[in-house]
Amino acid sequence: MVKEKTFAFFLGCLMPNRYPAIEKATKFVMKKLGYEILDMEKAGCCPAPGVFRSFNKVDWMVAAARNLCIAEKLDSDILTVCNGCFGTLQEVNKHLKQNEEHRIMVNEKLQLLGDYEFKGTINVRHIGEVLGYEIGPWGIDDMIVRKVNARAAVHYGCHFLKPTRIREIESSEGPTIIEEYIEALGVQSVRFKEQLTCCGAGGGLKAYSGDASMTIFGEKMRNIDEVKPDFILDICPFCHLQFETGQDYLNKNKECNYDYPVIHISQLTAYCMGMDQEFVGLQYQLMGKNYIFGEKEMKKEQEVV
Amino acid sequence: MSECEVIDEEIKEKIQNIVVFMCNECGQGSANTAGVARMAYEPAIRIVRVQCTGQIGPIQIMDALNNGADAVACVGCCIGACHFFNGNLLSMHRIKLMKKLFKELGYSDQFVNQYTSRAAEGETAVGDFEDIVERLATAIKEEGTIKDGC
Amino acid sequence: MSDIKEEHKEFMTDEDFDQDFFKNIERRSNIWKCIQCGTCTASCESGRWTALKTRSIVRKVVLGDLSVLDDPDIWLCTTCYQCYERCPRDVRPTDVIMELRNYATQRGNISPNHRAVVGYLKNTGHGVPINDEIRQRRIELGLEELPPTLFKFKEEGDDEDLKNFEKYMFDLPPVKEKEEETGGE
Amino acid sequence: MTIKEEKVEKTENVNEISKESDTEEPRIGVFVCHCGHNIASTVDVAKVANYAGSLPNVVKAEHYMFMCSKPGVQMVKDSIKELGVNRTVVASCSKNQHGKTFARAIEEMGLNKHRHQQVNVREYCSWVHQKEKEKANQKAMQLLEAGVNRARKLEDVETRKVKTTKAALVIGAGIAGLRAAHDMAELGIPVYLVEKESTIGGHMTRLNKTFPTLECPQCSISPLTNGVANHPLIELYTNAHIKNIEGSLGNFEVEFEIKPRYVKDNCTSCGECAEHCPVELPSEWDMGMSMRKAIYKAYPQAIPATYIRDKKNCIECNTCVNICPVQAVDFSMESETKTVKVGSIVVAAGYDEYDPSEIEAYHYGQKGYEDVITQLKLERMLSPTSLTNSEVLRPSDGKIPKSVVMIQCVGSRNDQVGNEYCTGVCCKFAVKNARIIKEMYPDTDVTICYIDVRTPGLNFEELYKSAQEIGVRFIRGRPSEIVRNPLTGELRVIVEDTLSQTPLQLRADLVVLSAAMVPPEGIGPLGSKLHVLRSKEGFLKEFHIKMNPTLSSKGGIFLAGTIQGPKDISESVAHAGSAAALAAAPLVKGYIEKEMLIPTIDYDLCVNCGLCKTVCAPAAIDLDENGTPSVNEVACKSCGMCMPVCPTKAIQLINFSDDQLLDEIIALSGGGAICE
Ligand SMILES: Cc1cc2nc3c(=O)[nH]c(=O)nc-3n(C[C@H](O)[C@H](O)[C@H](O)COP(=O)(O)OP(=O)(O)OC[C@H]3O[C@@H](n4cnc5c(N)ncnc54)[C@H](O)[C@@H]3O)c2cc1C
Ligand SMILES: Cc1cc2nc3c(=O)[nH]c(=O)nc-3n(C[C@H](O)[C@H](O)[C@H](O)COP(=O)(O)OP(=O)(O)OC[C@H]3O[C@@H](n4cnc5c(N)ncnc54)[C@H](O)[C@@H]3O)c2cc1C
Ligand code: SF4
Ligand code: SF4
Ligand code: SF4
Ligand code: SF4
Ligand code: SF4
Ligand code: SF4
Ligand code: SF4
Ligand code: SF4
Repeated sequence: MVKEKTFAFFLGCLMPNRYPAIEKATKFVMKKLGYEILDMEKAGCCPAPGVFRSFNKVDWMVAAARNLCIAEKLDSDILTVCNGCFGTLQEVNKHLKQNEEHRIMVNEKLQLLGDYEFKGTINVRHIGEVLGYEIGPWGIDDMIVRKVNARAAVHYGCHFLKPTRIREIESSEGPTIIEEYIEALGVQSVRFKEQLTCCGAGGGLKAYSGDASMTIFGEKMRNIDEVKPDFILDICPFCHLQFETGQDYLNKNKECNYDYPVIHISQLTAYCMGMDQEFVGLQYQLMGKNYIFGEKEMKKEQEVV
Repeated sequence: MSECEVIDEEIKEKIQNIVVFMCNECGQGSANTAGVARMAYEPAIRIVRVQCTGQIGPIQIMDALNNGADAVACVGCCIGACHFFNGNLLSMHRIKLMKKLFKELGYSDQFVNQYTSRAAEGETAVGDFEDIVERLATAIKEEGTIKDGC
Repeated sequence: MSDIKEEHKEFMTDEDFDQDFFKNIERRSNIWKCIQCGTCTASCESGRWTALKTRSIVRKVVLGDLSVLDDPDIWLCTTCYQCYERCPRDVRPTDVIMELRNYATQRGNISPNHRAVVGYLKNTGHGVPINDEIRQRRIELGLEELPPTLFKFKEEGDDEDLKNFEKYMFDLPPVKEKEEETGGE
Repeated sequence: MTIKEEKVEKTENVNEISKESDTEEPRIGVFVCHCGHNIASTVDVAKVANYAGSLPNVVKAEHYMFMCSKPGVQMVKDSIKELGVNRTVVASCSKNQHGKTFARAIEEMGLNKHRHQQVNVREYCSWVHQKEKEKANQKAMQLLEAGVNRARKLEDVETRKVKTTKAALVIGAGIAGLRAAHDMAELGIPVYLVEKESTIGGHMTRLNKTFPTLECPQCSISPLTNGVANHPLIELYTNAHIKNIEGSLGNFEVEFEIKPRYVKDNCTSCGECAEHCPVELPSEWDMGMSMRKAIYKAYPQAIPATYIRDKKNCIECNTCVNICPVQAVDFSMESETKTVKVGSIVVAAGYDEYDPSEIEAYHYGQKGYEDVITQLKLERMLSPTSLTNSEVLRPSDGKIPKSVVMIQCVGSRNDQVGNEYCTGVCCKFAVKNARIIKEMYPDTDVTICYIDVRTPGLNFEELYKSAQEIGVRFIRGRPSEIVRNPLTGELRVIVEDTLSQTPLQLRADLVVLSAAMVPPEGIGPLGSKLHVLRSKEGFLKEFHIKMNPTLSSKGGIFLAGTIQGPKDISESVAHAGSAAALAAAPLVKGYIEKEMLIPTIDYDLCVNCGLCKTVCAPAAIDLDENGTPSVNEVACKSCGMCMPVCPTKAIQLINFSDDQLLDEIIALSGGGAICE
């Protein structure tokens, strides 16, 4: 049995190496929620499902299994904050638990990398699902100290829900888990056209063809711009990167003038739980540097009473 | 087919009696059609007429093997076309289990097989027979006859 | 890859296809069952803007048309899984494309940018490695300067895991003579 | 009118069975046929006959040029007369070819025909081993020995006549059920017709016009509905449900419950009550396209015309009770249970339209997607009695759509929702409705997005072509999703035109989903009451898809119309006609004749495990309250499937018992006399 109320915190690449503020916020949130967060020493890239799986599926599984083994040694489920990490680790974890042939194959190769053996004792979780279902909009209310009065364009990203038969979280055609959750934080989700489409970053496309990636992203931004949200809310540092650098790119190359702050669910939650705006880290980001949550702060009902 | 020819005579000599349970409908029909068309096949094939392959169980199969048969097969109607509703599926399932059992006991799982055929097409029956012989020959080559295993 | 066919060739013939090549592809029987309904292409957010036509890619696999492995379009999929979710024959085109990329990689069809990413992984354990600016930022935020990942251990001299990683994982075939430049950041 | 229930008498024997067959010493006559050169040129018939002569119990072994000729048959007969042969074996052609000839011969001599054993040395031996004479000879001897072994233990099988009850039950009063009921009644068979709804006619009455001729379905069906309602031999029960079914072919006992209408039969259908009833709700029959009251008639032409009170929604204001000029409204009515005896049952429970909300990308039934409807709803909209006055109006704003997009194969041909089959009807009705809309509104764009257009048969391709001619647009591609612009509410259908490889966004004021036909609600419980098996799709399964598509897995229970699988009206009617004829045959004849080639159960061995029952597809094994099995001799199909599952060999099919087969197997496995 894995330890309760404990997570092995899988960092991945983008969060610690590009958006450390999300790391900070996540640790803050999980601690407030009463979870113990364990470091996964010597973890590496998940590795990214689009890129590395494209080159060699077996190695992709082996590298993922290595990360899973680190968490198995800690007797804890893995917490990820990234759709890509979740995609890789959850899928490989489930697959190797079921497929004995591949498990044997992967374990053989794992020995080359060190003292690792995949046993299949843990599960992989995503922050969106932990906040959205485990804590839930009903539970978060007691934990927050302030609400944010804002309209957000919610972006689920692809690998959080899909493939639905592997993720088993919610339907991918009309999900509401994140919307319902942020509503409890005071944030209203504004629906926009083709809300559930891809941001265009995944599958190695951002690296392979920036142009193509930006074309897909451009459409996404046009649809978001139509509803003029206060900020874009995501649950994945890779989407985060796309929204950040993408707006910048469109501004520079396509005569656009976007400046929507991009906020990860951990950042928003941390702020509502009382973390200072300074640590939310918007000042480090490319877009919406000057956005201040507090300007539109809402009092929690109890406090009003 | 061509592989059939390369089965060496020595092994072929070892194959004397293959008991084939054929159902009263498509099984018998196809074997009769093959006969009418004079389609030659291995003389070791010994056909038993039964109502339905679903009637055949481990008792009959083991009876045959215990009494010297080199292999046993059931031939029924095509899937979905069983004249007794689903006897062929039942038999198929049963034979799958028997194959598993054979394997676990250390015998080749090719000593018992299940086939389907079509009454109007003698080729289907002959194809089944050829396949039985071929599989049996390969099994014998690799693991010896069932009698050797006894 | 060029679209121009040899001039004297008017028809494709059986020799142009390798029926056996994809025989080991996963879930092959499902791929063979594709009814070319186009749900995948219609679902495809990449294909709306790019040359990627998911249905055609599946078709080429069914035909055994190996040119699909040299087709840059297979690298345009964003793995959004939209086609995977909706295909009525459960072909799972996303998985098909991922597998085709594996074959393409073996043929050396890897973009320079992708090569670079593999390089980062082997060197640092991360597809996106850290830089000085972020190190500084981490300190400002009150985090450790380096996260406790492979790279930190390498910096501290414990680089055995990473070495093994470099040695055994993600071996790519050498760069082809005339590798096309593809865009990207 | 009540149907006279004929008294069912006990079954009677047709042939005399000599009980001595168990004790008497077998005396076997063996005859080997040359078949001209057909057998003799490959097999040494003399040697084979000679060998047969050496086997135990064989009292005569001969060979002859043509056994099927008159002198050949006479030889067989003589052996019985002269040598007291009591079992015969002829080694010649197949059982199908001349087995019957010899069986008939011995029957003429007073032996039970099942005492003849046919050995096939032609098709199974001489013809297929012409080049290997040596082996063929050996094989022929083995085959013959096996035949003799088998003959030794052959038992007599009796043939019995079973009286049948001259009455039939039809479940479901859609077009198929009506047709079957009427056909049987016309053959003089009293019919109980049980329908769960308050009216008869099923789906057909809800359609606007029927393809391929675009006829009015009400007009085509009303002679039949009236014919059924007024037929002296048909008893119609609406609002009724099957509770229990016992028995087998020829003699079933059926119990059904008739729910109260709360309106007595003297209702004149004047409509006063409904007019004053304060409760108004959307009509289910009209798929919400019109309103009805708590006391209502589903639609004007409904049969029976008697009104019905919907107890669930009624607020018991008593207005109707007081206003009815003939005091027909009676809240004290109670449900009634009826038990009837019938000889055959025809199941015509029809189909349901697939609920497309499962395919989430189409957002059917979700808020904001009111303009995504199904074809059945469109039929209701178009129909002459609709709320919209036969206009096609968008549910969201009541406007005539400028563009209509139809999506095919919704819920059909889709592994992900588990329906692999093609409904086979939706292409036809989509083409029909597209053409009708285009004719009504030439300025409206009508598009059909399809994977394949499946309109086979006379008149259907013509219908397809006529739709093309008047400008219905066909796009080959299955839409991936219907997207709604949250700002404008506008719908777009995303589809690839696969033929030109172009992804398209089609503006759609109205989207019509051609939803599949699926098994009707409640078919599971009904199927188990009937003890019939279902196909993997959930429809009731026919006995043999080609040779008997109307018989179910159980004798005496027949399938009519879409309950067996999707069909259009013509096919349903033809299917129902076949079911009616087959169901009526034994009833008209008055009895069924059956060879008792059935299993016997040795109750000393039986451990009451019930396994035999689980595999018996025709449900011919009944278990009593102690779990003791008994074989229903009428229902049994002689398959022998019950044998191998029995853990104690208690259940044994006569003449195919383990013991009897063993003797044959021994000879054929090489364990017989020759090998020693
Ligand atoms: C949109 C649409 C358009 C169509 N257009 C055409 C057309 O133009 N031309 C054409 O030929 N075909 C058309 N069809 C097909 C046609 O509707 C069917 O072929 C036909 O109605 C089938 O008749 P049925 O009697 O088998 O089933 P149903 O009409 O479904 O009748 C079954 C009856 O059984 C009753 N029942 C169900 N379960 C029970 C139970 N447990 N106990 C008692 N009673 C029960 C039901 O209430 C119903 O009355 C169309 C179908 C659809 C969906
Ligand atoms: C290539 C092909 C493949 C097929 N495969 C299948 C299949 O796999 N499954 C399937 O279900 N269906 C199949 N069919 C269809 C199938 O053949 C028919 O549905 C079926 O045979 C029709 O039977 P029938 O009795 O109506 O007509 P027929 O079989 O044509 O019988 C009509 C009989 O009437 C006789 N006759 C004609 N005129 C006269 C006259 N004036 N006087 C006296 N006798 C006359 C003819 O000699 C004939 O014996 C196939 C058809 C084709 C062409
Ligand atoms: S959606 Fe599936 S069946 Fe349709 S074309 Fe694509 S892969 Fe083929
Ligand atoms: S997974 Fe790839 S191919 Fe499929 S829809 Fe998304 S981008 Fe297109
Ligand atoms: S119940 Fe009475 S009032 Fe109502 S329709 Fe019948 S006769 Fe008329
Ligand atoms: S008693 Fe019921 S059915 Fe009658 S009028 Fe009142 S609400 Fe209508
Ligand atoms: S009839 Fe046409 S629409 Fe219906 S399932 Fe078949 S192909 Fe699809
Ligand atoms: S004519 Fe025959 S082959 Fe052609 S579409 Fe119709 S059914 Fe298919
Ligand atoms: S032989 Fe046995 S299984 Fe077959 S129908 Fe008769 S009782 Fe049922
Ligand atoms: S399977 Fe055999 S033992 Fe079991 S109930 Fe049937 S007859 Fe009796």
